[in-house]
Amino acid sequence: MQIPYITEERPDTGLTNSKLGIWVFLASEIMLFGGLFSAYVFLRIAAPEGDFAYWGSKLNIPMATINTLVLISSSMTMIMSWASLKMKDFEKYKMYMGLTLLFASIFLVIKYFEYTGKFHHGIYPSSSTFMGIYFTLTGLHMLHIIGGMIVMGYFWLPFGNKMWTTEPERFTNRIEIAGLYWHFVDLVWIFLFPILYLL
Amino acid sequence: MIDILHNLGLPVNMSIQGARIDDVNAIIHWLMLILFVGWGTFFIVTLVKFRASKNAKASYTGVKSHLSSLLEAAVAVIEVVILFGFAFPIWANRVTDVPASNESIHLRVVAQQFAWNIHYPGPDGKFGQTRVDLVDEQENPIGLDRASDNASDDFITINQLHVPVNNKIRIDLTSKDVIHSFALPELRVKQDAIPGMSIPLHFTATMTSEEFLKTTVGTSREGKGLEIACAQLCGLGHYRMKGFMTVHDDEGYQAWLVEQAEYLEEESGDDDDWGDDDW
Amino acid sequence: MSNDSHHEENFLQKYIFSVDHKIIGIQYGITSLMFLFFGFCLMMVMRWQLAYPETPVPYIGGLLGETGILMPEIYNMLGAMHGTIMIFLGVVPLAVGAFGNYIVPLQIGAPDMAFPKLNAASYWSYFIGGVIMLASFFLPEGAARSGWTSYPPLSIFETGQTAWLIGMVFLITSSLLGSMNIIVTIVQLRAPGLTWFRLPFFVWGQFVTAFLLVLAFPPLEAAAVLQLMDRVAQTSFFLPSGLVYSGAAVDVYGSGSPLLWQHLFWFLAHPEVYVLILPAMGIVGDVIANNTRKPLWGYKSIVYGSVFLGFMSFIVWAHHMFLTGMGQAMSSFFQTTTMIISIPSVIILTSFFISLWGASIRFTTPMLFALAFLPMFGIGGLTGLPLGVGASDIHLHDTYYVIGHFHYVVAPGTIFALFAGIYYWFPKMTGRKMSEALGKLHFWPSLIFMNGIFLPMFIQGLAGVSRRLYDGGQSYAHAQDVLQWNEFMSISAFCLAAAQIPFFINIFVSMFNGEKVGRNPWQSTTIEWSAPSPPLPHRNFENQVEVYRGPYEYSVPGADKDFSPQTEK
Amino acid sequence: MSDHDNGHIQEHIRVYLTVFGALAVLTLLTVGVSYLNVSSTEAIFLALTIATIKASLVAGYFMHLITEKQTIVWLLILTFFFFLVCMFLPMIYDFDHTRLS
Ligand code: HEA
Ligand code: HEA
Ligand code: CUA
Ligand SMILES: [Cu+2]
Repeated sequence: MQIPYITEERPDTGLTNSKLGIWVFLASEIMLFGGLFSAYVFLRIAAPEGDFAYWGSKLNIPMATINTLVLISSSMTMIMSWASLKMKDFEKYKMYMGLTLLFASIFLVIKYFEYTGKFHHGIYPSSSTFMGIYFTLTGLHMLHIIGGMIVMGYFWLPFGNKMWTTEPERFTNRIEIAGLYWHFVDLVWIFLFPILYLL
Repeated sequence: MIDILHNLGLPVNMSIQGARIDDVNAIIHWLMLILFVGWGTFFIVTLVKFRASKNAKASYTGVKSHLSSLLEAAVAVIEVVILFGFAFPIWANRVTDVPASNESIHLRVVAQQFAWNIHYPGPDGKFGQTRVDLVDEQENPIGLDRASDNASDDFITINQLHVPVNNKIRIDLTSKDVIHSFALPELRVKQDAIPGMSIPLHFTATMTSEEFLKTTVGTSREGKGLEIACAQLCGLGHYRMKGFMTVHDDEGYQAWLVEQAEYLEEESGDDDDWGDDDW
Repeated sequence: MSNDSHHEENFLQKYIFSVDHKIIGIQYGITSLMFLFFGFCLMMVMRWQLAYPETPVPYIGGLLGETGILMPEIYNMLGAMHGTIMIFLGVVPLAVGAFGNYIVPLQIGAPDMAFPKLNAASYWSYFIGGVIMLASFFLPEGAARSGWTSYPPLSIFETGQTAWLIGMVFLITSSLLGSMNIIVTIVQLRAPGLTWFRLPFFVWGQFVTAFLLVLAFPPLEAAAVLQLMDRVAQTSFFLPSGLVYSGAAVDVYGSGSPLLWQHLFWFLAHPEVYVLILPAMGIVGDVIANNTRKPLWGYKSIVYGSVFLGFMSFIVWAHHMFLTGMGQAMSSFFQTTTMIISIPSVIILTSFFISLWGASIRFTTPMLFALAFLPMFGIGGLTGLPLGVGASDIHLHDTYYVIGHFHYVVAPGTIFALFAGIYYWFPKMTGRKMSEALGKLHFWPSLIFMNGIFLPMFIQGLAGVSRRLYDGGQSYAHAQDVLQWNEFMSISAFCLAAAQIPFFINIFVSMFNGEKVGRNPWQSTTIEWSAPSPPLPHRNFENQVEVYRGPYEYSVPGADKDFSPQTEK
Repeated sequence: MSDHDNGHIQEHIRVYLTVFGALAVLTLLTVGVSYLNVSSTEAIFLALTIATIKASLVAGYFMHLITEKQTIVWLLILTFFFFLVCMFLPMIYDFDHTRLS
């Protein structure tokens, strides 16, 4: 007996195992960031009036805006790479996946400059509660980006995508799953951006 | 009704609030006991009656009636009664009927590892300011700013809580370092002391310490008075974070206040290092 | 995955780094039993100190310092680690990791878990977390010493907490991977014909449990990360302004809140206690149906009850925090939800009881443990009620009453159910039955001594004796009347330890010399019994199983035998 | 979705590009709005509304949620409910504690 429903969908649920698996994982991720967001609100209420806004104004909005756009673009190229596989166009897949990785790296580089900029001004997580939660949230988000890059990098490199020739269906599914994760990371940023930088 | 619990270890109650808390406690324990005995009897009867050696063939359907749903509903109803009849009102009394300063004896308690600092407002009934930078573990544990308004007559005792009987007592509870829990088992008072928060609690004692001591005659705790216990793990000295409590009659309390005021006088007399010569 | 069972696996692949759910289940089982044993040993050292304060601990005193006397800081370490180890390294891995892993795929007729590699990753993450927790005893800082609840600010000032937090992150990751796997396995890999209401109750218990773990654990992970930041990066998420610690103002930004931790912690930890009980109820349900030779009474209401229990468990957490200064609205809300959550437990328990009526009860060892579970959980659950009512909790909060309450549900409750599970499924794992005589020798003393330990706790609790006291209450006046119980409880605990010896012997003896049995020694109906014992590596069943009926078709009128397996037409 | 033909996919791609455009515009919009001089409640409301719209676009189209199977939708509804419960927690702190000061 083999484990069923790896590539084909189970008739009554209409799902493959990995599709359901990633969604359950994302559900737990929602709760992880849920816990942190609720901590953010909690701390904001507990802090003296205006404290969060004051420290928030020290962040660099233009850089973050660019980063938001970069991340959205990477989400778009990610879905295009999957669509290319659907159209059996492997070369295009390579290109779009490469672009996704590129955007992800740009995001990290910009974040690096943001962080070091803060450090140069003597601002560390311990500088204030806001800065603490800022570094924690963005740091954790960054870890998610790095995790995603490792997985996508693996599927981009030759030894990771040789499955395309043997089991194209399954490979396409894997990219879809990786994509779901990547969009989720994007989605988290969509909330992080206003609550940290704009409010 | 409470006797059964008293016999099981519930200490003598000596506060107005405590009586009602004991009532709920007794009612719930009765409910529990009845359920447990009921179910337990059923359990044992079935075990004996339906053992394989006696009843070789099991019945596929088993019990047909749905009496049990009734029973479950009954449990739910009793719980509703307990909640609305007792639990909510008692809680309301606890958190919304906190007496104002002028209609009660108002104290502050500042917990720390591993002691209870009790801050009395003095004759003016008003507390002075406290400041973190003034804290000095030896001489000024709560950082009272003697220069601030109303502070000059304040006095602080360590681990000694004195209150009058039959008076509303209000305590504003906070902590300097970690979370402690201020417990007076005989008065059914318990409240976490959380740093950064000041939480009010209130009670009215119905017995003086002396009267209480009489109730302990003949038991293992004979001769041991009332104590403040710490109920929340607060470090390695948690187990010995004990304070003492004395409930006076009114004259006794006044006398004690006068005595404290005299100490204060003496201490502020030599201002270079006050208190030094007393100990 | 490449599960063609033809290619030869070497020893390491087969027994250590296996991806077969059965091997992983057994790895989980052995590791968690060892942790349970270790947690038990820690507790015995504590109980020695409680009974005979400040006398040198016999035999192992030398490990505790020159005098052999347990010091308060070590007592606190042992307490915190006893709680942590028992819950996160003992019971959850045994109930979910071992039984969930081993039995669930078999009971739904699947060849393996849905993601075998994740499954192995889950075990190894658990293993690393466990090693970190254990290693923390040997670090210069020592182990965590602020209770398993790790309330800040204490946990931020005390040493030893960092290792605890890092260990927790690994354990949480492990649980998340494991429970994702269980959810997908149950949804996707059910054999043809196995509809939702044909699932054995054990599978339902695991299913609900997995949801609790997936959705409740992440907020604690978030909280652990925040606490880690407080400890290593000097942030002050949990530290308010104006703290003075050992004589000096604490040099942090401040403006945080200790209550934030409590909320996030109990947001996990309340669902967590149902994680401890639901798999146990599942085992009890299966064992009872099997040994009463009749279907579980009210199967559907049990299932709905447990789903409802799982759902409600997310909205009762603040009943652990009544005394943190909660106002009227919130305390009413949480008292009400707490009372509501007791109803499904009553329904489940009542159904179990009623299932006994009209039965033909076989008193096998697993059945004895399952039967004992009922009144023991009953006591534990019922004593939860006065804790759930704010007014009575004022007196009982943080006393030994609480300790008594939850030990009744976890020790003679969950632990007994897990023992039942071990005796019940041992033949499936090894092809041999455990000795009944030794089993009974294990059961009766365990039952007696468990009560000997935990019943007096209610008495001490009613007297107002606080928990986590190094000297067991010696120094407090109000404890004087009930102090004599300490020695009684400790002696019971040591006897309980002795009562585990037959169990220990039984496992080893039966593994090699037990009575050889066929596939279905208990004449059971559920699917796992149609597989060979032990089931085939990597595929479990010879052929794809098909399911024709509900889980507990015992004594069906007109059938030729008193059980009709799910896999038989 | 394995039976999509190329035409379908082409159509999807157009949708993806449109969504991408919308996301970019909304990002700029939310930054722009943050410079408006409104009260903090309004600012929070605006920022969160825009973020929610963006998030729904990503979830709905990039993650195909709008055509996703029942099981997953229910899973997410459940999760979202508990997420809200989690968000309910700061509120407890804010308005229902018998704390002074
Ligand atoms: C498996 C674990 C488990 C389970 C199932 C429960 C179940 C319940 N718990 Fe418990 N609880 C804990 C583990 C558990 N608890 C732990 C570990 C702590 C302490 C944590 C700490 O502070 O360290 C705790 C603490 C705790 C508190 C906080 C106390 C305090 O700190 O002040 C409260 C308060 O409401 C509470 C309530 C309840 C309630 C109402 C239930 C209900 O769900 C119970 C419902 C069950 C019943 C009502 C029984 C029904 C059965 C019958 C009626 C049949 C009777 C049978 C016979 C007679 C044969 N629990
Ligand atoms: C699942 C959880 C669990 C379990 C099972 C237990 C089991 C036991 N616990 Fe514990 N306990 C806690 C969870 C648990 N505990 C928690 C959370 C706390 C609070 C900590 C804190 O304050 O922070 C606590 C605290 C606690 C205290 C209070 C300490 C204090 O407040 O100062 C005491 C005191 O007596 C105690 C005693 C016991 C005893 C006698 C048992 C006995 O029932 C033990 C019985 C154990 C077994 C029967 C296991 C036997 C298994 C084997 C022998 C395996 C055999 C091995 C092989 C075959 C390989 N526990
Ligand atoms: Cu202070 Cu315990
Ligand atoms: Cu709880």
